[in-house]
Formats: sequence, C-alpha cells, structure tokens
Amino acid sequence: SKPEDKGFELALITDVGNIDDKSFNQGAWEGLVKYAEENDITHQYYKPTEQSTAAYVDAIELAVTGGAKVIVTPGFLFGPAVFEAQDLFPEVKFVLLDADPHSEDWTQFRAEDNVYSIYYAEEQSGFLAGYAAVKDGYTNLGFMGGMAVPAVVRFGYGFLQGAEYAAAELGLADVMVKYHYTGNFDDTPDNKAKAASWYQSGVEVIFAAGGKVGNSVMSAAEEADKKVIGVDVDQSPESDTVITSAMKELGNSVYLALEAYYADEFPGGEIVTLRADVDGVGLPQDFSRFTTFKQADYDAVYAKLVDETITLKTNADGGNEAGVPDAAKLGLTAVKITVE
Amino acid sequence: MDTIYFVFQNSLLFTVPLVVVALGGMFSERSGIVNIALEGIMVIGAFFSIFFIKTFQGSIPPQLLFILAMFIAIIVGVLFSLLHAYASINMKANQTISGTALNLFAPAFAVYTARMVQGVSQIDFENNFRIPKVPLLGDIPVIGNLIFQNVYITTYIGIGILVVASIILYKTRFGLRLRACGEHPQAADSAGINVIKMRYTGVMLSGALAGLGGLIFVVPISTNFSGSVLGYGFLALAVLIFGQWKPSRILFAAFFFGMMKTIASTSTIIPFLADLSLDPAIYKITPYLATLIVLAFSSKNSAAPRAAGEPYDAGKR
Amino acid sequence: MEYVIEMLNITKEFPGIIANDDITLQVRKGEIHALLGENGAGKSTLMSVLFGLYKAEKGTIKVNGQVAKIHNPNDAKKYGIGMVHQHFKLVHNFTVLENVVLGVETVENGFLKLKDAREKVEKISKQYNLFIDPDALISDISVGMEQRVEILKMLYRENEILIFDEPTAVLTPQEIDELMKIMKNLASEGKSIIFITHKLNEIKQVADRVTVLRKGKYIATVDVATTSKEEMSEMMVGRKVLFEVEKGEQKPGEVILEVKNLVVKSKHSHKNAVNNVSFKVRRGEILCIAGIEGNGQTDLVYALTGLTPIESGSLLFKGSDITHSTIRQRSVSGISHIPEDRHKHGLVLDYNLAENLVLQSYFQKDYQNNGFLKFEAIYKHATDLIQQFDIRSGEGANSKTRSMSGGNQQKAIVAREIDKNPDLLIAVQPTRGLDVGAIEYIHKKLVEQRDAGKAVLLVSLEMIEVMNVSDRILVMYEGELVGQADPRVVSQQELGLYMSGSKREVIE
Amino acid sequence: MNKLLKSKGFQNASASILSIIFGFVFGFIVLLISNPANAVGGFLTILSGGFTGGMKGLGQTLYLATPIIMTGLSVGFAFKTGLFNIGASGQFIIGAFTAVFIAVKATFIPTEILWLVALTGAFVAGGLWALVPGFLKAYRNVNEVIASIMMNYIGMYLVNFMVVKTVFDAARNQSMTPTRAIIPKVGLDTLFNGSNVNLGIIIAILVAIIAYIVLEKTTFGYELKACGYNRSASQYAGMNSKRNILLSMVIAGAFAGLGGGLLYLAGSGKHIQVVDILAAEGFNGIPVALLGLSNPIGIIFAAIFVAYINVGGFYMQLYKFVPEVISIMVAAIIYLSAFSLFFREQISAFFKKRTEGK
Ligand SMILES: Nc1ncnc2c1ncn2[C@@H]1O[C@H](COP(=O)(O)OP(=O)(O)OP(=O)(O)O)[C@@H](O)[C@H]1O
Ligand SMILES: Nc1ncnc2c1ncn2[C@@H]1O[C@H](COP(=O)(O)OP(=O)(O)OP(=O)(O)O)[C@@H](O)[C@H]1O
Ligand SMILES: [Mg+2]
Ligand SMILES: [Mg+2]
Repeated sequence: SKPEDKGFELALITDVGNIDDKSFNQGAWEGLVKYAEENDITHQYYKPTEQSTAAYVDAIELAVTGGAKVIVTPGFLFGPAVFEAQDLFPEVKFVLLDADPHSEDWTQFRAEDNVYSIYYAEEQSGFLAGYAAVKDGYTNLGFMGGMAVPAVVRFGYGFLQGAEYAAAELGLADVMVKYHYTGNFDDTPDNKAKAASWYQSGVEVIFAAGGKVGNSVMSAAEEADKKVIGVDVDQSPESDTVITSAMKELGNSVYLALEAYYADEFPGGEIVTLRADVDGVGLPQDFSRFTTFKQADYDAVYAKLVDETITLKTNADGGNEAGVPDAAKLGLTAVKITVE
Repeated sequence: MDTIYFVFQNSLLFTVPLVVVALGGMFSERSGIVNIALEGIMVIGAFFSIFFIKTFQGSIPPQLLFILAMFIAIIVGVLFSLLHAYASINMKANQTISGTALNLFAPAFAVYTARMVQGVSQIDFENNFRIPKVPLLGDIPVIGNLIFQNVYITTYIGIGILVVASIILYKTRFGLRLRACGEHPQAADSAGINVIKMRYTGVMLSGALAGLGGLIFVVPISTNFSGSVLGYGFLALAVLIFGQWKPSRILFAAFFFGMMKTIASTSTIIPFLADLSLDPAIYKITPYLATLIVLAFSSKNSAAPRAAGEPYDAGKR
Repeated sequence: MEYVIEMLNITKEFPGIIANDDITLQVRKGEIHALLGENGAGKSTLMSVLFGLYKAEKGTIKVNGQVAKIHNPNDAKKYGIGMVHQHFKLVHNFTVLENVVLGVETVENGFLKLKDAREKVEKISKQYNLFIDPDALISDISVGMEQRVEILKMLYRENEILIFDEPTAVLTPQEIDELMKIMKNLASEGKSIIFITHKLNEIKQVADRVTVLRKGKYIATVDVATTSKEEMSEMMVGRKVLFEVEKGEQKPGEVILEVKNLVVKSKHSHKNAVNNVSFKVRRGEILCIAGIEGNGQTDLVYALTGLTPIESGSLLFKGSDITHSTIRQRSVSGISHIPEDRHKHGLVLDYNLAENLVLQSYFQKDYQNNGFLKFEAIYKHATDLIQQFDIRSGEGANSKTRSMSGGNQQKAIVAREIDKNPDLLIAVQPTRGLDVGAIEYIHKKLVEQRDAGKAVLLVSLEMIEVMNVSDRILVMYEGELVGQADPRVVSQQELGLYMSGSKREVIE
Repeated sequence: MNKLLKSKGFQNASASILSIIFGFVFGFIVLLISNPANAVGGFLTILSGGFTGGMKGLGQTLYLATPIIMTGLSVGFAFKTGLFNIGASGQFIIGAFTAVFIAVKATFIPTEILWLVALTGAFVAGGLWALVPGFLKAYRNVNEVIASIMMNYIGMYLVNFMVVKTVFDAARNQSMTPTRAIIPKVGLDTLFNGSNVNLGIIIAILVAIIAYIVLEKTTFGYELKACGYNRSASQYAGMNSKRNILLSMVIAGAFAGLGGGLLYLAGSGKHIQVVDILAAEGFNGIPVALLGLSNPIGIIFAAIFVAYINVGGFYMQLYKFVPEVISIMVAAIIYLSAFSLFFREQISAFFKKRTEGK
C-alpha cells in the first residue's frame, strides 16, 4: 500500500517538544484531532529529523507528500520554515502558532495567502493569573518560566502586572514575587529543589510557565502543601495543587482555523493576536480552588481587558533583551520582584 | 537552622538515587563488568514501575504501592541487565558496546511502548509518597529534622542498601569472591570459583539497583515520567569512580555532589549566597567544577577493579 | 605400577599451533615427577588441561585409575589437584589469608569466618617453615613470598596432587633450597608432585622421574637417577648443549658508565631504595649486580635507564652527563635495556611481533620517513630477527605477542635490544624462565657483546648465571653495594654471605 | 580471493553486516507487533532509507552523517589510544559556539574565508576543551570518563551563558544566525537538489582519512596506540606517555569541536538552543564509533549508515510509525555488533571449513 493512497489531509509538525507535552503542542493537536474526528478527516503528526529550519521544511514537505492540505506548525521556531514553505507549497495552507513567517535573520517578514499566523496575548492570560492569585489572598508569589522565549516572557510580565493591579485594588503595600527562568522545559531535580526552596522561604503559589517544569513545581507543591498556577491548558487535573491555569485557547483556535478552511474562509495572509476580546486567553471556568476569588471578580476584570481599560506592557517595553522584567517599565510599586 | 534542614532534606533528592545506582555499578564493576548501561536500566526500571503506579494508584495504599513498585523496578532492572550480562559474559563482547546499546534502547523503547499502549509518551502519577514526619523519630531534635521529616521511604531504603552493600562486599563469602572476580578472575577461577556465575550476579545486582534507582529518582521530582532520567545514570557512573568503587566513599561522593547541586538551585534562600547575587550560570556550573577540582587533588591512586572491562578468558596470561 | 595421574594421548590446539600433540604423562603416587621441555614445548598447557583451565581436543585423564572429567578447576579440586601457576594467581589487593581461603572459605550464615582459617594457615606456615604473615597485602610482599603463598594455598586445600609450574624461576638461591626441601617433605608425606623447571640441577636434586616434551610432542619418560644432565638436555632440545659459557679473556677498555653517589628514593618506605651507590662499567666487560630480590636492583636499573627520577648523585655515560636525560636520549645515545618485567615494560602485548621489535627504533631513519612508518622495512627487520634469534610463534612477524609463550616473548626482547647494537646493555634477569638452549644462546650473545668491546651490566638473581657469565661481580644489599668479587676466585658460599648481608666490605 | 575471504578486514566487515541484518529483522518484528498492516511498507521505507527521497534524501543522509562522523571519530580515535572520550558532547557544543561566535562577531574577516576561520576556531576550541580531561588524566591520574562527564555539563552551561551574553537571538531563545559564514555548497546542492549537504561532508571524510593515516601509518599513531595499550611499555620505549595521552584527548576533542562547527555553519537554520540539555550528537558518536570498530574509515561508513536509516525513519512517518523505532533498531544493531567477536569466529570457522573441505 502506497501511503499516498490513503494520505493524511490534516497535519501537525512538532518542534522541540513532543505531541503529548500536556501543554503547547498537545493543546494544538487536540484541536486538530477534535475537528478531524468530528468531520472524519485523516490526520497525522510529524517529527523533524533535527531542530533546524531545514529539517522543519523537510517535515513540511513530507507532510505534503503525505497528502496534507492544512499543516499546523505550533511554535515560534517555525517562523523561518513557514516563510520558506509558503512559497514552496502555495496550494497548502499553514496555521502558524506563536509566530509569523520571517526570514532566518529577521530581515524579511511576509505572510502569503496560504498562511494564517496566530499569536496569543499571553500577557493578558498571565495578568489574569496574577490578579486572581493576589485577589485570592496570596501575597508571596513566584514565577518560574521555562526558557525566556517571547511567549513565556509575556506570561511573566502579565503575571507581575496582574499582581500589581490586584494589590492596588486591595491597597496592599507589599506583594513579593520571585522571578526565574529555569533554562529548560524539563522536570529535573534542580527545578524541583528550586521550587521547594521557594515554598520553603514562604512563597505560597508559583506560576509555572514552562512545560514539564510545571511537573517539578507541582511535585514540590504537593510536598510543601502549597499552590501552583498552570499554563497553556487547564492543568488542574494534573495535581490538586493547581488552583488555576493561565490558558491560551490553542485547541480552539486551531479548530476554528480548520473550520474556516473547510468553509472556504481560510484567513490567509492574516497575522492575528488572539486576546481576551475573542476569548483567545483566559482562566478555566472553575473557581472552586480559590477561596475568595469569584467568578464575578474574574468577569469584571476580564471585561476591562476586553474593552482595553487595562493595557499591558509586553516584551519590548517591559524589560530587557533577556526577558528580565523591569519594575519601573512595568509600573510596579507594590509588587517587589526578586529576579533569580 | 530551618534552612540547613531544608537544604539537607533536599540534597537527599540527588543523593539517594545516585548512591543506589552507583552501588549497583559498584557490584557490576567489582565483578569485572563495566556497566555504562546504568542510565538505560534506570529508564526501564522507572518506566515499568511508574506504569504500575499509575495503574494501581488509588486502589492500593500509597506506601504499599510504592514498595510494590520498587519490586517491579528491581525485577525489570534485573531482566534488562541480563542482556548486558549475556553480551559481555557469554559473548565476550566489548562492554562499552553492549552498554551503549542498552542506553540507546531504553528511552526509545519507553517512549515507543507508552505511545502504543496509552497513546501518549508521558505516564502520569500522583506523588503522595512523601512522609511529612516519621512518628516519634521525627521529634528527635536535629536528627529528627534532618532525616525523619519530609522524607521518602526511599531514603531509609537507600541507607539500608548502603549498609547491606558494604557488609556484603567486605564481610561475606560472596563479597570476597565477587571482588576476586573483578581483580583477577583467573585467580578466582583457579580457586574454583565460577567466574561466570559471579559476574552474572554482579550485573544482575547492578540491574536491580539501577532499576530501583530509576524509580526513586523520578518519584520525588515530578508528577509524570516520559522516558528520561536526564543523564543521572552517567552521573552515578561518575559518582562510582569518584567514590573509588567503595561504598563509604560512594556515599561521600554522592552527598558532596547532591549538596552542591542543592546549594546551586536553592542559593537564594541561603543567606550569604543570596547576598552575592551571582549569575545563575555560575551556580549551575559549580557542582561539576567543584567535583573536577576535588578529583584533581584526590586521584593519585585509582582503585578501579583491575579486570573490569575485560572479558574473562581462562587462558589469558 | 599404580599411577595417581595418567594423561593419555592429550592433544590441545590453539589457533595456528598444536600445543600438545598426543602427549602421555603418567605420575606415580608419592613421586616428584619433573616435566622438562624448551620454551613453548607445551608444559603449561598440559598442566592447564589437567587443572581444568583448558579443554583438550583429544585424550583421556585418569586419576587413580579412574577416568576423570575435569572441566574446570573446581573439578580438579575434587580430585585433589592443586596448581602453582607460572604466573601467580593472587589477588593483589587481598591479604594473604583472603587469597588462601578464596574458593574454600568457611562461613557462618554467609558471613566469612576467618578465625579458624587463620589458625590453620599459621599452623601450615610453621610446619613447612614458610614464614607467612596472613595479614600482609599481596601487593606488599616479595615475589618469593608470593610463591610461598601459592604453595600454602595448595596445602591449605589438602591437595594430594601438586603441580608446580616453574616455581623457581623467580626465587633466590636460598629460596630455591627452601622450596626443594618443602617439596621433598611433601613427597615423603605421600603427596605426588609434578614439577616444571628448566633447571636440570633442580631436577637432579629432587625429582624421581622426568618426562620430556619437545615442540608439543612427547619424547620420553626416564628415571632421573640414571640419566645425566647432558642426556636430559639433549632429549629436550634435540642436540648437545654446552653448560659452561665459552668465553675468552676479558679485555676491559675505557670506562663507559660511571655512577657517582647515586641515591634513589623509595616509593614505599623512608629508607632510600638505592643509597649512595658508585661504580664504573668498562667496555669489554660483563659486570654483574648480584643480590637477593628486593635489595634495590630494580630501582638502580630504573634510575640508570631513566624510568625513575634520581634523588642525588650523577651518571656519566661515555663521558657526558646523563643524570637528567630522558629515557629516549639515553636509549639513543647507546643504552639498551632488557627489562625485568616483560609484560609490564618489555612488550606491547596487543602489538604484533614486528611492531614490538621496533619499539625502541621505530623513530629511526630506517623505519620511518617524515613520520611515516616504513612497514616493509619493519617486517623485513622482524623476519630477520625471528630467524636470527629463533623466535617461535604461531604466525611469524604477524603474531600477537600476547599469544606467544613466555620464553619466546623474552627472546623477542633480547633480540630487539641486542639488535640496537648498544654500547651498554643493561640486562635484568635476561634468562628468567628460559630453557637451557635459549639460555645458552642468550649468554653467548652477552659474551659476544662484551667481545665486541661493548659493556654489559647484568642484573641477576641466578647464582649460576652470575658465576658463569660475569667478569666482575658487585653485590647489592639493602640499597647499597656491599661486596665486590672476581667470579674466577670467589665461592658461591662467600657470595651468599654478601647477599644476605652477613659480610660487607668497602668498595672503592 | 581466498586471501581476501580470510583477511581480518573482510571478516570484521561481514561481522558488522551480519549484526545489521539481525538488527533489521528485530526492527521488523517490532513493526509487526505494533502495526501489522503497515509493517511491510514501513520496513521497506527504512530499508530504502536515504534513497526514499531520491537525490535529496541521499543528500540529507550525507548532511546528517557529517556531525556524527566527527563525533564518532572523536570517540573512536580516543578508543584507539585507550581512552573513553564520553565528553564529545561538551567538546561539540563548545566548538559549535566558537564557530557561531566567530561567524557572527568577526565582521572584519572577509566573507570568503570567514567560514574557514570559524571552523578552525571550532576545531581549536574543541581541542582546548578536551585538554582539561586530558591534562587531568595524564598528570593527575583522574579517570577521563568522570572528568569528561563533568566537562560536558560545564560546557553546556557555559555555552548557554555565553550565547545569552554574546550572540543571542532573544526572540527565539537561541543563537543568532551566522549568515556570513555558511560553509560553501560546492555544487553538492545541485547534485543533491533540495538537501543541505555541503562541503562539510567532504571535510569530515578528509579528516577521517587523515585520522586513519595518522593512526595506522605514522610514528605518532604508533606511539599513541602503544601508549593506549600499555602505558608502562611506552614509557620504557622512551615515549612521552603523558604528552601522548594529552594529545590524544586534544585531537579527539578537536574532532568533536569541528563537528559542532560543521553542523551549525551548515546553513540549514540550526541554532544553539539555550536549553539545559547535553548535545545529543556527542553521545551519538559512541554507537557510530563502535559500529565502525573505532576505525576511522569504518566510522565514515557507520555514520552514513546511521544517518541513512534515520532518514528512512523520517519517511516512515507516512506509515504512522513513530521514528523512535529507528533508535530501537540502531540499539539492536549495536547490541548485536557487540557479538562481532562471536560472529567473526563463526565466519572464520566457516571459511576454514570451506578451504579445508576443498
Ligand atoms: N577489609 C574490611 N573488612 C571488614 N570491614 C571492612 C573492610 N574494609 C572496610 N570495611 C568496612 O566496610 C565499610 C565500608 O568500607 P569502605 O568503603 O570505607 O572501605 P575502606 O574502609 O576504604 O576499605 P578498603 O580500602 O580496604 O576497601 C566500613 O564500615 C568499613 O569499616
Ligand atoms: N592462550 C593462548 N593463545 C594462543 N596460543 C597459546 C596460548 N597459550 C599458549 N599458546 C601457545 O602454545 C604453545 C605452548 O605454550 P606453553 O605456555 O604451554 O609453553 P611452555 O612450555 O610453558 O613455555 P614457556 O616456558 O615459554 O612459557 C606456545 O607456543 C604458545 O604460543
Ligand atoms: Mg613456561
Ligand atoms: Mg609455561
């Protein structure tokens, strides 16, 4: 049987992580699978031979050989690959998450009609998490990001601004936030020890924005009887310590993109950032693990994000190149950051 | 004082698995078989035992489940190590080759099988195995704080293994024969010892301990497993060499390393280190650099078992 | 006549060589049965078959008339067979006691019980005058002591059939005498002994009968009492052998090496290994350093050849100061060295014979061109030396040296070092473990060197060799030179007194 | 002919081929168990490996082989001299960083030669990194395995630190693109259209050949091996064994370092990720070296073979197989190649019988 006979109409290509990373890739994949299964469409994911633009392009080519009509490429590393592939395979559609097509050296930016680029307003998602945590009575927080990539940085900056916003509302003078990038997306003893030391020193809740780093943090939280805020998808099933998660609607946006494609309305050439206004980011609708923070509080602040009463600083205007936050730029007064 | 307890308790996270796995390596190398497959055996041990935990979590009380999982890890480790034993003992294979093959095989197998069986490569589990405080003992001042609070049962098992391993190695007939096989198998053979059997036993012990080590490494640090022990098998090998193939020194080496790693990742709550506010990279590098420096000043004589790594050949001159 | 051991028509092959070709050996109860043969004749192999280390392709073994299946040393143990191997099988970092009990430990609930064992060891040690310290580490004791530990191992196991594979090769004369006494003692207690040696004197001294092998084949078994040494050696090598070293008058020439107040630090103790030693070696003479093993000869040689740093003193070679020269510089300027330990220093066992034969000269113009080895020349050189020195091995120049017999390994080293045509040849125990034919040959080579106006510094523990070969003798004791003698006039007894430290004189 | 059949090289090679065949059989069984319907198709894809994608696939094979030839050489060269260089990973990444650093920062060097300078830098840096375990081994008697493991981690953390400080592309958390120092394609890109193969593969093969000549044909190689086999004997023979150990480590490290340079300057959009994960290429060098019997020429073939079936594994995804199967198969092949002694004996016994039978 030649593979082309069957073919896989919908494809997803992974970059660093695996398809089942319980956050980013998986979120996107689940959206794809949901749509494919509901409509009985063949689908498959592919792993490149190595981590390089060329290998990503090869994987795209393989997917095309395999009959792909729409290819989902989650991750900012796909920027240059899709930049090339959009010309190589003009008949194929690309859904690019967390990036827009650009040349390797950042000199050219161009999204053709077959590319739909989706960004998420992670800063808003992080904001909601920070806001909820402080509103719920936590005053000693931690942010543990994986690597300082733009999306993670946005989560972090948003988290700080959310905490500040809540502190201002509550009239708190001091909210402590420890801030750290682990340098990996893994569950290592080092990450666990780090998280444990934060909890030991009084941190009550840690926002873990880095794939499996979260598992180390949850492990430490379970031991110390402290709390965790999850990331990307609703991670509350993974541990009872997860009070909420700073989500981006990966699955949903992929689903919607596919729906649009089959309705002949593929938003080709568009580069969008999904914000609160389109429900692109948010916290899960389960508030049972909070004590004082309620749905109503959430809805109120969410509305302010939607109508842009609250605007947030992001990568460029919130800190330095390496993703280290700057209290002054972020307008933090009550929130005291300790960067580690 | 709390900080000291905390750092100590946390360093056990690194120390205990390293000790257990390095002791496994010790038995193998003392019998004359170099086992660089420790990493792979850890992965396989962790894989099956955590799968077991996932399956039975909730229906069996945690500590019992944990202990049963340890048995699984041990059995699987032994079985897997037999591949290494067969290649290096019966086939007189180059032991690095066979070990490398197992290291390559284990993670691929774990990921592949997990996907086949459950669709995803991660195996989730709930970490409810920690003992906040051992009754009575936990109240002993200092000692209680150090080793009877916030511990895993594995800490005691690790200590037990260490004690038993030193006794076996130095006080029993088995230990004497094992050591003879690693130093001078021709001498052992001519003294009527079955070198093949001893070497099999040595490798199987290493399989048992490395398999177990895989489980007890993963459990305290995460809430899922995805086919990797992050190079700790190789670090255990380093600890074995650092520890000069001797139990007490292995403990020292693992503890030294574990302490350095803990200090590195918790520097910010250690008062005088927090004040220095050095770049995190420096802390990350320190444990490895310090080990190198210690080695440079302590390695005048190597105590490596002389015959380790050489296939046994009865007629060798 | 009843035999305890019968090895009938044994054949054992190794790749490229038949080590034992239809050999028959019959040993009577209570006798000392010598096994004689040139290097590589197959003696050790035969014994390894008997001891279960090798499996013969053909032949049967009978013990006390019954066919015995011996597949491993454990089986041998059941038949009461014990063996002292040519290369000792002792675990270096175990104590004497641990080595002795290994394999036959007494235990209580799996724990070692060494108390009874210790008592037994002490008792045996006393009974046979072995003077063994059960707690000494093997790595700390002398070779002679290791030999005794091996013997003790057999006695401890209460073996009835004892195999000694070249036990005297590494012993001092006094130690050999002791060993002979022990062996006689054992035989008189009814134990049967198979004794491998190249030294006909020893056979004459203790053995009842002797079986001779030559090139893997059985030659004959004869009574020792009625067979002369000459006859035995002729059986062994297939021709007449000269026992006296033929050499003309010496014509000492200029001083070639001058050692002045040499001091070498010991690695093990505070005392100096070599303490304030001075002497001169002249062209045209064979100077022998005699002494009991472990009196600093090794360190002296290491210092002369550059393997060990010198604490103080100086070395003048052909008039220039080489005190601080490297090993290579000394070698190139004309010093050759036949090392004591052929496996540790003498050979790279994983290189083939040809590669080993250029170990000291691969960098010379003859064998390399701009850093590239000239293989043709190297193999030609090897073929020449193999012929010239009668080095026997399975695959000629291509043989891995690891697979060669000890004697032939030694010949290869001697060939290499003499072929360098040195001004000074330092030969340490050059004939250790060699058969008479080979010894004769090597001695002849040493004398040839001397007669060609070269200097030879011979370090030997072998009394006969010292007396026969040298032109002048210096005796070393505890790191110092304590006596000087002329071999033509000195008696063995007198030399023995110097060697044991009972007599000393000031040397100029 | 007979001479050829009995030659050692032939017997070694046929032993390796035998293990490859058995390894494939094992892989096929794995495929059969996990997905019987697609097993045949998937397996044929693995077999056709690099050929699956036509000339492009072959080019990709060569591209993927390039770095592992170098790390394989690094491990193999050290093996030949009695050392186990488990530190190729650290040396590789240090080399990679140096190459990228020079490529990005040395703007004053003309583009035509910048890549060459950067590769030289990688070569030197890898060597220097291995100098540490080499020195410790030679002069302080520190086991090279443990020292190399430590240097792997130190190298990884140091490179992460240095990338962030010097050549950081913050938006992607990786090193910048070394646009000015891409290794020339010398027409290989037209021959193997669409692939990333470049002059690097030729450099790697040349280096392997040089390594072979050095080891087998020169006095230097003779010394290195002698020292590896028997350090005391090499001292006795007047060789400077300490220097040899040191040099041998340094050369091994330089090979790995060059491998890093060759990969990251290949122009395939490969960047140094700032992640705390040891470079896999270094560890992949171990099986390659072993499969190639530590012989530099054998290593070329082994690396190409491993790359070849990896490409096959990539294409096999069309049959819904996870590429991990390839690792399982390579593991089986390596494991079986450990039996090569056994296979060799069987093979030589076989030919012996045949010649005797005549
Ligand atoms: N030879 C021995 N006999 C009995 N017990 C021993 C012996 N050597 C060590 N032990 C004990 O075993 C335990 C572990 O010993 P350790 O690993 O420190 O070896 P060590 O003391 O360095 O000895 P060695 O160098 O002889 O191996 C300690 O409790 C020690 O007292
Ligand atoms: N393990 C081996 N592999 C290959 N050949 C061997 C091996 N052992 C012995 N031989 C060969 O068998 C022959 C007999 O060796 P053996 O050691 O029995 O001789 P020997 O009489 O003890 O001589 P020597 O006194 O020189 O040691 C030698 O030529 C040797 O090369
Ligand atoms: Mg012999
Ligand atoms: Mg012999």
